[in-house]
Amino acid sequence: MTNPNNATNTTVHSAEFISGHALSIPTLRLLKDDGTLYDGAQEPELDKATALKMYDTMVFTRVLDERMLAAQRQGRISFYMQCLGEEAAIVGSAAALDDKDMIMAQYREQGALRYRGFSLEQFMNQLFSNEKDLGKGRQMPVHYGSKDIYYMTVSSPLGTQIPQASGYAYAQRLRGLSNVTLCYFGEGAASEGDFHAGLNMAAVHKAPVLFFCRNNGYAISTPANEQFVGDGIACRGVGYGIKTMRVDGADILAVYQATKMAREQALASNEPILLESMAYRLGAHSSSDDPSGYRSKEEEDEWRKNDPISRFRLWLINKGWLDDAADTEQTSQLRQEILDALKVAEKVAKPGIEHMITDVYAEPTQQLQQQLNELKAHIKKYPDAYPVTAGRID
Amino acid sequence: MTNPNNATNTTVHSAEFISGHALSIPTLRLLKDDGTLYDGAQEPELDKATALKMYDTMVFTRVLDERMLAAQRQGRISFYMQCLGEEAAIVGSAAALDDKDMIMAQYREQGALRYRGFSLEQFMNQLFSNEKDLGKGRQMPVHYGSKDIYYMTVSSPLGTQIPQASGYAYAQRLRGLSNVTLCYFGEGAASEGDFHAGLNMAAVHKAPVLFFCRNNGYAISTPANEQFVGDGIACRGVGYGIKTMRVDGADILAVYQATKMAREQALASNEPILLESMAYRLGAHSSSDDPSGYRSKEEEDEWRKNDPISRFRLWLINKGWLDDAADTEQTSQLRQEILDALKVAEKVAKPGIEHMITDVYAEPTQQLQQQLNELKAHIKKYPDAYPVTAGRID
Amino acid sequence: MAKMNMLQAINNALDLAMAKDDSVLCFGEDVGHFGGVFRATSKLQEKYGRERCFNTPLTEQGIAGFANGMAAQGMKPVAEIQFADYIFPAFDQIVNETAKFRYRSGNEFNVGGLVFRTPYGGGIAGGHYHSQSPEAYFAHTPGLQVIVPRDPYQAKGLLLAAINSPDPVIFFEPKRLYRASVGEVPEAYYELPIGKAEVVQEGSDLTLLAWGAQMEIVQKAADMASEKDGISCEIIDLRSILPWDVDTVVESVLKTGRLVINHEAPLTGGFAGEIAATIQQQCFLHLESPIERVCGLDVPYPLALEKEYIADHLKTYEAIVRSMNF
Amino acid sequence: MAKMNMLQAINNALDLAMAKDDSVLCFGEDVGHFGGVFRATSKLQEKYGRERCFNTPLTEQGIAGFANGMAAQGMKPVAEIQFADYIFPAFDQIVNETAKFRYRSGNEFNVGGLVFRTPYGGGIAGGHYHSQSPEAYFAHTPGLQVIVPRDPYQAKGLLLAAINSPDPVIFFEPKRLYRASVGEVPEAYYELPIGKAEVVQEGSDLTLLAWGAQMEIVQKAADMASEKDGISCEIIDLRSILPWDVDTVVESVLKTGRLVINHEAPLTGGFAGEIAATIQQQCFLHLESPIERVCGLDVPYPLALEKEYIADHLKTYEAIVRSMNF
Ligand SMILES: Cc1ncc(C[n+]2csc(CCOP(=O)(O)OP(=O)(O)O)c2C)c(N)n1
Ligand SMILES: Cc1ncc(C[n+]2csc(CCOP(=O)(O)OP(=O)(O)O)c2C)c(N)n1
Ligand SMILES: [Mg+2]
Ligand SMILES: [Mg+2]
Repeated sequence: MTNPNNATNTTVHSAEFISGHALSIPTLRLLKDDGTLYDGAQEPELDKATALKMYDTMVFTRVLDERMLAAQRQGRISFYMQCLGEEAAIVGSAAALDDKDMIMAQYREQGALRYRGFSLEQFMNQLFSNEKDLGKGRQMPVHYGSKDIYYMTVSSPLGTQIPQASGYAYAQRLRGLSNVTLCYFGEGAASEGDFHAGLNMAAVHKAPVLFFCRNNGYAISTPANEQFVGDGIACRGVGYGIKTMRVDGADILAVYQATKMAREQALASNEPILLESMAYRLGAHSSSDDPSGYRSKEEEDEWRKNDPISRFRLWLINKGWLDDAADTEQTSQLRQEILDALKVAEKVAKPGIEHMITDVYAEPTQQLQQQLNELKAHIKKYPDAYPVTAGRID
Repeated sequence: MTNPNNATNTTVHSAEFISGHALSIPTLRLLKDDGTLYDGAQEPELDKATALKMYDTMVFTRVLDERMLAAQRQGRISFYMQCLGEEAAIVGSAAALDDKDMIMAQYREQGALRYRGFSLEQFMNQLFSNEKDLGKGRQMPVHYGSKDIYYMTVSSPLGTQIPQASGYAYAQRLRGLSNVTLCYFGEGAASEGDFHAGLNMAAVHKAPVLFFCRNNGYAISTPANEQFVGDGIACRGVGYGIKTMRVDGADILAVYQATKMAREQALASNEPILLESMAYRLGAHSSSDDPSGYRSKEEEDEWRKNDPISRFRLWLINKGWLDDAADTEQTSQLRQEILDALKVAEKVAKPGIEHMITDVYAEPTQQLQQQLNELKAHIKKYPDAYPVTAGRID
Repeated sequence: MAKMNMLQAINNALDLAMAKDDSVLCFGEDVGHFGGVFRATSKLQEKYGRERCFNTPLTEQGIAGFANGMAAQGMKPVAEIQFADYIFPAFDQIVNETAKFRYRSGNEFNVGGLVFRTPYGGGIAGGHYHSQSPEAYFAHTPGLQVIVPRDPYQAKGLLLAAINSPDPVIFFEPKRLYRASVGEVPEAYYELPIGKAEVVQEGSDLTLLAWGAQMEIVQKAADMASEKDGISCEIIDLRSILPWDVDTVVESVLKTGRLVINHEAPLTGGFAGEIAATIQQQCFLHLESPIERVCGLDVPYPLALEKEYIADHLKTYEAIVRSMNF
Repeated sequence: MAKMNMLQAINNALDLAMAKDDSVLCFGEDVGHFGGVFRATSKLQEKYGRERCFNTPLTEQGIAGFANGMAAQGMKPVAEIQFADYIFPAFDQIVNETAKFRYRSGNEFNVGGLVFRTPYGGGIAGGHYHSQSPEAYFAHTPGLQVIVPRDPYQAKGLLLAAINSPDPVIFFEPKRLYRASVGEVPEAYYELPIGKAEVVQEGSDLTLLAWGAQMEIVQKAADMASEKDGISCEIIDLRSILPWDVDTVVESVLKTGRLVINHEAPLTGGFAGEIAATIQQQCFLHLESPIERVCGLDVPYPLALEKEYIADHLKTYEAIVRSMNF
């Protein structure tokens, strides 16, 4: 008998459940806390320049996060989100890509932007929604994006980028490009229907997309054990027939290695891969959040020991690639650069009033043009009420 | 280190993918084609009366389907959907339930209605959308439902009943009822985001719901291998931490046994269970469909041999519980009854015009009342144009 | 009476409803222990247990589907959608399921008792994914009730009425007012009527209509028109968007002959269109000037230019004057 | 020229677009080998291969998300939603993503070239899940274009324009006319303008406005009014719901002084409200009678009482007479 149901065709004659935890997925870890490799672990191929770029990017992310969270506390920007604790997951995966692989992020992946060359000024312009922001000041802070560096503009609704990544990667394949799409999302976002749709469609239509789930233990206040019952997110791979790997998200070598392998596999056989990074969201969810209401300081402290940066730093020092003092000096210099850039960006004007209506359509419709004209006339009549734009209307 | 990621906490030091087919799920089958049991198979506890009721229900479904498809061809009803090939899956599962377990169906599960006591007249009234239809003639044929027999009214949008079943079952548990909810859906509907949401929520919130997937090989014209890549639908259970069983959907004893076990387990430990029935949609998708455009007669013929009714029939005859001649006589009598009922129902009047606006809200709003009044006045003015209602307006 | 802000009034309403009726449940993303990102469900889990007040996985379609099923069983689920901007994944469950549950079954089943609470609206530097006012999407959907309260007193009374309603309700909460709006609220249980608008200020020259957070704004515009031009505005809070109270608006416009409608959502396809269409029809011979709509521009809600975007009191004042001088 | 029904015209448009441009793809449920449940994509897989014309898994939100991603890469996906009633699971992807893609990124990315085709409307004994006309839900969403053709010629020209548009389009196809509407259609490539209404019959007494399958119905009503009462109707096909052609409607109403709007969707919150609100404002002093709306009742689309529900030619005729006799 043929089997049109598209499933295993073996028969048993006594009734037994398959356990909901029939599949147990281990976590790849290469680096020990002390920066040496585990026995039997193989170091990924990584030249010094790349390794240092990865390290610098992690540090950049860490320092930027510190600085901008402080800026938010001072009321200079309205909102911020840190990557704290997950820097290795982001930078390690981004570093394993080709520059023209598309990245579709959730919001906590500033390391990937930086690795691709997003400049300090570009970060600042977005954070201050000024007229130099590539996004024209239309979205909240941390919603970065840049066509030039193949980084899709971040969108707040969770999970929506997942089926989009499948479609994007399908298009890459049809165009004959040797590129994949990397799609980041949280373990919380993985509960959305779009996750299911995106993974299944990628599997069925052979889209070379790397689904990179950042399982960091929390979705705002909701702990992972109120988010799902299965074995993390990785165990869902088998539900879609997708090759899967789980990786220690605080171990940048492991993340790099897993992502490299995933990329090669995805391109070699035109198929999606699911990666799950296990790390911990060490900071608050966002500048609007205070985790003390839903988790203990002890838990946080425990995880603070698991710092992805110091682990990699030790490895670099062991290798003789990093000089402790020079590094410390460089970091304090970076702090100053960030502060300087911040001071510049916050003084840049906001986008002009015409950008109220541009980009809704490729060309503003007649109705929009008319709404803008009326708005301009109104602002001219009440300039004091609209200080941001009033002085700049022709 | 604690593990807030809610997942396996074992480590490996060399990178390897978990295969997308790491889990292979066998199919439970008890009855051979000749109506005898496989070696080692255990017969479920089933008394004669229940067994015969199951058989009668399957036959009823089969004969009703034949007759009503013909009625559709004659233009007497507008639409119809058969259960052909899946009768055992439906009746076997429905028979394993308590009368007060809620059933939430997709649309192809008339056997479950019948098993619960939905009368021939009730079927007919719905199919003819007449004024005796419990649904007041508002939905297309086969969208049955009845509060009295705990059968949720069918709704066309696919998959929507899945998270609803989780919510319903959660409420059953909170009320302290010893009842489960059985939720039927197709392998096509399992691609909807609502599937993902429904299974995950049931697992997290410990809702005693039996998810019963009818994997019948097709979603209209789309074969299962263009619907998913994984091992059927059952392999998704592990993604949600849900106990799972796959069963031959043409083997009513296996289905009965699996569903009974699932029900017990769900109630014992307040958890959802996933069941996957492997059978074949032998008929067209619906009366609007012609499968010859997308599958071969050979494939159909092959599967026609796998008839669920004849397999069970042989078992009953082997047991001495069924008399061949009496059964044949009974079936032809049933045919006549159906025809008679059909002739009655098609002459029953359509619902009155007031049912245009009832049940939109518990009480019609003032606006609706006014819309109805205007409509009545209009119909009175043009009675010939609205023959169904014109004669009956006060 | 107690002084409460809007969040406290909502929390108090939920608390009373849960105390009064075991079948009332609250859930949604971060709704449990944490009490919701705005703290509207604060302490409810502590008081009523994890089974009646809980976190859900992050899936709005799941929340809505779960709520539908629960309500069909006879429970009264009060489901929170964290931001109204994130209600769209639940759109099918709400528009095709919630709204049609009773009708399609011929009243065999219904989801009365179901309430979706969700914070909506702008003015909080939220950009287009934390500022939307999607009431018009739902107002085109027979079977739903759609409510927007303007202050703590209204919020409590309307929410209690919503939970007690035999029909499903979408309850939009003006998040800009969550803490900003403070007022006297009776501590006991009370309901305010669904489907009834309220004349909050009588006037003779012009009818000014709005709902939710815009009520403050139109009041300011009316005050300005009164002070600067001696114009007497009658101000109406629509409160229920669906079903809406045509009679109260008609009565007012028959008296004033002029109507200005204000809402936050974009102009095109917004609910002001429905109101204007109905009123021009019912008050045709009494209208002394065209009905004016003061709304958001037809663009996604912006961030840096939020102030310019908003249907503020100055734009409303201008419309009042325009209407008077027509 | 060739005689085609609407399905053939649509199929022909897709065929031409795929032949002309490699980046055009067609997909959706049953769209591949089978050619779609209505056969609109018939033979396209055979001609252009399984990678450019294919079945998708059964997930509208997935289809829309996939299409968004594909279009962001520069492809021109023409995604079919099997029935407009099933577009709601994709609502978030369309309203929050498709519509805002260009704006939110400051034009770094866009999904121009993306078209959602979907059969809409009643009159086919489909009940409330195979009959809906959801255009108003989308018309409240800046960033989308919404189009409804009335016949094969229009369908082909507008669909080709949609695929070639730099902005995403929702293309609603009146399924009742798929086979019923037959007409002469040029075989070559041509486009019809998006955002432009068409005066399909000039007249002097009253403007009659509709779109899609209702065009037939209003024509019948106009003929009846002409024959029975000598009323001269100017008939306009709106064609684009978003952006809509205010000027053409205003110009007509300035001439006739009267407007009757007809649509299939329920009255409340339907797009006729937007049109009436705009026109009463722009033509206030020229209106000789209230703008009339002839629409579906505010109930889910029924089955047995479909004939009574529909905004048919008799109801339209009555509105015309009412408007004339006001
Ligand atoms: C559709 C949708 N629902 C809700 C939200 C509100 N929200 C923003 S972030 C967040 C939690 C996300 O958690 P997770 O996916 O685990 O990512 P993490 O923040 O841990 O990186 C929520 C609920 C949203 N942005 N979109
Ligand atoms: C949301 C939604 N999308 C599309 C459809 C149209 N449709 C009706 S049945 C069907 C196929 C369902 O296949 P499956 O779930 O496998 O069930 P089967 O018909 O095989 O029993 C489709 C696509 C629908 N009813 N609802
Ligand atoms: Mg997380
Ligand atoms: Mg199927």
